[in-house]
Amino acid sequence: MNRHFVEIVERKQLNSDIYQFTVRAPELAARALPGQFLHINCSDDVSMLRRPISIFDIDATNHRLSFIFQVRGRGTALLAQKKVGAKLDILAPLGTGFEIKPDYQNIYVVGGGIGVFPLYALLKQYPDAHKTTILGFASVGKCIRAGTFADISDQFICCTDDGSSGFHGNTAQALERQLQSGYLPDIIFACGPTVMLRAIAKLAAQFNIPCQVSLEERMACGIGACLVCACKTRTESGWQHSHVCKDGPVFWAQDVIWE
Amino acid sequence: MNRHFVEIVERKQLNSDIYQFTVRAPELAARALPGQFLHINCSDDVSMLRRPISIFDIDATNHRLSFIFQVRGRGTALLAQKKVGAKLDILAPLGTGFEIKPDYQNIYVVGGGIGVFPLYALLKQYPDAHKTTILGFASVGKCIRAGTFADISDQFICCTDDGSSGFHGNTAQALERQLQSGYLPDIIFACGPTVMLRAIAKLAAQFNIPCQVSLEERMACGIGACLVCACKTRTESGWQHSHVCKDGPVFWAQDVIWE
Amino acid sequence: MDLRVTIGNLKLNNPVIAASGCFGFGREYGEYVDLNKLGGISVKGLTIEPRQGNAAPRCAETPSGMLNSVGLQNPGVDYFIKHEIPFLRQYDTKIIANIAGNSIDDYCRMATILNNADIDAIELNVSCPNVKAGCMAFGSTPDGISEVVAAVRSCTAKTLIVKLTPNVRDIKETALAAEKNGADAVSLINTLLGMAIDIDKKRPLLANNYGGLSGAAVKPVALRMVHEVASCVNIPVIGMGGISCWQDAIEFLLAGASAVMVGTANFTNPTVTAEIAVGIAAYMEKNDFRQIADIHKAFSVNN
Amino acid sequence: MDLRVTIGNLKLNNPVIAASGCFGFGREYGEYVDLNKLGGISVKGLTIEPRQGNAAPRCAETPSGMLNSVGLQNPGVDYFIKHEIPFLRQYDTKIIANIAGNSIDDYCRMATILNNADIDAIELNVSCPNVKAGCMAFGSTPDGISEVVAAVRSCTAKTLIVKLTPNVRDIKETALAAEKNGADAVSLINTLLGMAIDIDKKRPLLANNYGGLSGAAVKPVALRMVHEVASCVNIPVIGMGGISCWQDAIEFLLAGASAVMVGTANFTNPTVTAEIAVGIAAYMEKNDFRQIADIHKAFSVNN
Ligand SMILES: Cc1cc2nc3c(=O)[nH]c(=O)nc-3n(C[C@H](O)[C@H](O)[C@H](O)COP(=O)(O)OP(=O)(O)OC[C@H]3O[C@@H](n4cnc5c(N)ncnc54)[C@H](O)[C@@H]3O)c2cc1C
Ligand SMILES: Cc1cc2nc3c(=O)[nH]c(=O)nc-3n(C[C@H](O)[C@H](O)[C@H](O)COP(=O)(O)OP(=O)(O)OC[C@H]3O[C@@H](n4cnc5c(N)ncnc54)[C@H](O)[C@@H]3O)c2cc1C
Ligand SMILES: Cc1cc2nc3c(=O)[nH]c(=O)nc-3n(C[C@H](O)[C@H](O)[C@H](O)COP(=O)(O)O)c2cc1C
Ligand SMILES: Cc1cc2nc3c(=O)[nH]c(=O)nc-3n(C[C@H](O)[C@H](O)[C@H](O)COP(=O)(O)O)c2cc1C
Ligand code: FES
Ligand code: FES
Repeated sequence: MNRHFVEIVERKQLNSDIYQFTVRAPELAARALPGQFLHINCSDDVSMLRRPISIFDIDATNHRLSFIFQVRGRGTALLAQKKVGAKLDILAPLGTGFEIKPDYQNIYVVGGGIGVFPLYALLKQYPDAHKTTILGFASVGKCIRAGTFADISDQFICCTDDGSSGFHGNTAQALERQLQSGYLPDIIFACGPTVMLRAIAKLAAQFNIPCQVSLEERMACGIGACLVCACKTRTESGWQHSHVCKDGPVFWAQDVIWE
Repeated sequence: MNRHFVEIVERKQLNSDIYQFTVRAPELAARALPGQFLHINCSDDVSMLRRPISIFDIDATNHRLSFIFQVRGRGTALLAQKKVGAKLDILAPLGTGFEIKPDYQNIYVVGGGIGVFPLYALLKQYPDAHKTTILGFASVGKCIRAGTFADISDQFICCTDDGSSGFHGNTAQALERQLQSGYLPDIIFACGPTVMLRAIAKLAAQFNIPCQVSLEERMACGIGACLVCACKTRTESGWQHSHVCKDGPVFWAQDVIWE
Repeated sequence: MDLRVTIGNLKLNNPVIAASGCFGFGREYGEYVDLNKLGGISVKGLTIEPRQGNAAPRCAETPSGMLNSVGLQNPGVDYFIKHEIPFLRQYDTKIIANIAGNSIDDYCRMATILNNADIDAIELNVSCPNVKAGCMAFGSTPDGISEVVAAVRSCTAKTLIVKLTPNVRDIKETALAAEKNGADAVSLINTLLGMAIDIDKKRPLLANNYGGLSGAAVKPVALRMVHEVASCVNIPVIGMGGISCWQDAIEFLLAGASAVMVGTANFTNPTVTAEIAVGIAAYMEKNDFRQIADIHKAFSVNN
Repeated sequence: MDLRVTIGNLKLNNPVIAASGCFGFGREYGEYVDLNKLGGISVKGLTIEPRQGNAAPRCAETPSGMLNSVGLQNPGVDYFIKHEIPFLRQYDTKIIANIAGNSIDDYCRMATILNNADIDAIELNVSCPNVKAGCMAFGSTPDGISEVVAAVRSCTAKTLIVKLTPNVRDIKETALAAEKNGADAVSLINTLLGMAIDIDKKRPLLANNYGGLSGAAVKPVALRMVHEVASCVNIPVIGMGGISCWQDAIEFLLAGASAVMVGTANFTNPTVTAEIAVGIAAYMEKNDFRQIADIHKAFSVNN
């Protein structure tokens, strides 16, 4: 059963509009995988659709799971108002997360904006690998949880579009510079805006590095029933519409047809 | 200007589903009249209509105004969740309240269910008159603020449909018995369900006593613009649709055409 | 930046108009919002004789919307001319007389009377779903529209706006019929016919059984219809249906409306019309648009 | 108390059916709700060949509703028969095959194929607004309906349910056309054609520009149409459109529906179908109704 009524045990405001919630969910914490998401009912009103939010951290020992979200519209605004002790109605863990192969020794994770969050749980899966994290934000003020990522990474590059901190430029530029240095990773994991993902996928192809990307699409059911969350992917004979909520959100970059 | 953003300064739960809210509203408290109502925005969502709620008490000295409401549906449920300190967006004071003539010496007020609330502010207008209050509830458990009404009345009759307290029967029966005793009041003020009002109006006509009734109708604008809150009233030449929100909620009983 | 819009001979200071039936005769909202801030006011639907409308209940709340079955209660066109126009004329806003009838003759008589009255435009309501005879019956077919519009056109030189019903298969047809027969503009949408039932009483909630659905719930349908109509007629389109904030209004202006009307949203937010006008100006500023028409010019459909 | 309902040869354990396109092929919801608790499942709209549907975005949230423009993505009728029917047959619920086509021939070929398949009924989708050719074009006029229904009727002995579009002037006409040409039942409403615009991008939110509106927002329109149709046809009516709780379902049953379908509400509440069945039983208990049909018998309109 993937429907859970979980209690909010911690609520932190990280920024003017970004929140981290931690919920108690023993069964979920035991089996959720990095890259999967929660489909959250933000309102008492059944006419509001659920909102998909990635898993940020999985703490199986303490039966906890946390997620970080930005207030964008009505649903996330309602979510942000929830208090510790409140119960959240979620469907989880949903979707196909990152494919985690033990033989990756040198991994790169690249995240942009609110797309950085699912990458943390992923990094935790590789205690022994050499991990390079490249995160991109609009400006230093928008950097979220940079310290948390830096701590868990062997190499950490923070990019800002306006150069207010770290690398002045976007994550693709930073990644390109890294790759040009000659040391190529076994895998690139990326999550962020489509334009960024497309650029990362292109670099991965160019340098011949396997790459997984986590896509976003508007969702209704979240479980593969309504078919609204289509994305174009390659098949042997041509292309098909896969579904981000079920076949994804994580896809192999070479399978995605960017439009 | 009849739109106010007023602060909730007190919030009491009177019963499993009945709440009394007090708001700070100096200007309103100075000019609101008994029988007028507040049109309350219960939700952040503009697509929810306002809810009309009568004024229970007016405290001009302390700049306060209070109202009592029962949770029925979605709007009142949201209202009940508001906390002390929150701001309420209200249109008030709306409508035509009770016509208060100083020469009424012997007054009867008759209220049923949630219709009792507007009668309290009214009774306070008659410190010197002889006041008989007849309130009707389904059972003793539903009696709300009976003590408050008893204290301010010279004679207080509480009726319960099931006889669990006071007079066993409805307010019209209690009123009839009172009137039959021979001492007739100068005026009857009544508020409650339509069937009750109709019965009271009939008795008032029979005993030839002036009578004012406060009606309820579903509302949208609350200010006479949309014309949805129609009630049939007598005119010289026949009848017309008056509007509860503006011409009422209080009407002279003999003007109302009960259907 | 210029918020002005011209529709026929109707020159609006801004494209925000209060929708008929939702704003009384203006005076009811006068103490809540500065009427000078509105482009125009379409008054409550007028008939040749005073009407009492339908029995109560006339209103039911529905998810993000409401049903009404007022049924054109109004004091009649003569009363309007004598008692309401002088009040409205105190303000720097335009007066649109919304008229409804049971017969072509009714419409023509009113148009003739109003032709000499101090109003700025006539909005032909051939789309009220709440009256038994006439009205929506005319508006539901291109033939019905053609007949009534042609007849009214010959009775008045005032700017003639034809208000369309959404309860049709293809609203482009009725819009084109209005245009062809002399309408200066079309306004849309009127309400969608709907129903609500009281499951305890086991009867329809409205005394009239059916009523007209309005409010945010209908916005997607209204916007689609405005886009369809604006894409096929050459006269201005006034868009409405569920507009509750400036963002909603912008959607309609992008889709091709020259102006918007705001109805149901006034009930919850009595200053919504003025707020929308301010929001439109801010959006234009941000996007460097100089005219209202620039908004639609920046719009393109996906292919 | 008996919750069973018979529609043609379709015998439902209770009147709650999952609506087409909102419940996949049942298996997607199987872990959230006990499929044995559902009267039936109308599967995702099938076409003769597999289809990929429209480009994304295909979904936009609207006030109390949503727009979709999936455009009938499905694996084709053969795949359905081979891979989905066996799964569904494990459950004590009825299988309704929802079919859509570009041409009369498409519909007939599918009906012929399905006639020999292990399904309980065919739902003829002549009301999908999201495909360019066919489908809603057939369903929008009585003539179109007559032609396709008559043709399909001659290809299958299965219970034939015709799904009607609300995007018409008078849904009674299309319902009567379906009845006259051999439909065993009608189901309504499919989605209302709508639109949403991204005011930053200045383009329609859906890649397909228009989409179908569903969810609570449309309930008043759906209920009115179900009442109109139930009042004029003699075949069973399956009501849907915005049903989100048992109270909504009761409104449709009071208005004359013999069963209900539930679509969009599943997305937020995946157990809503089973909850509705329980709620209907409790309402019947409270009102001393013994059959589903008693609900409508207790209904009367205001006069
Ligand atoms: C698989 C997945 C994982 C995500 N993980 C995170 C995360 O960890 N943290 C985070 O802050 N955000 C995340 N998002 C984005 C998040 O879902 C949207 O920001 C959110 O749905 C917006 O809802 P709203 O109520 O704020 O906005 P509204 O504008 O009210 O939303 C309206 C509708 O559009 C949908 N929508 C709007 N923006 C997006 C978007 N970018 N992606 C998908 N649907 C959208 C909403 O779900 C809703 O149905 C994720 C999205 C997906 C698909
Ligand atoms: C002039 C006036 C004074 C009132 N004073 C009080 C009061 O002091 N205390 C109190 O508890 N109640 C009072 N009511 C009744 C109160 O307005 C309704 O109980 C309330 O609107 C129900 O809203 P809801 O969200 O709970 O119900 P919902 O069922 O969600 O309401 C749906 C719609 O129906 C309307 N509605 C439902 N019931 C009524 C009703 N009885 N009268 C008018 N509209 C209704 C709502 O306003 C809303 O538009 C008064 C009503 C009127 C007209
Ligand atoms: C209570 C009410 C009364 C209405 N009366 C009229 C009317 O008299 N004439 C008319 O053309 N439209 C009338 N309408 C329709 C509105 O003008 C408008 O077309 C419709 O409500 C959609 O816009 P909205 O969603 O902004 O309200 C009325 C609507 C409501 C809600
Ligand atoms: C995402 C989605 C896909 C749909 N696909 C189909 C379909 O394939 N065939 C069909 O007949 N109806 C389809 N519908 C329409 C629904 O079956 C139903 O008629 C409509 O959504 C109204 O009901 P609701 O408000 O309960 O969702 C679809 C609806 C949605 C929301
Ligand atoms: S959201 Fe329904 S299939 Fe993906
Ligand atoms: S509620 Fe609008 S006129 Fe009374």
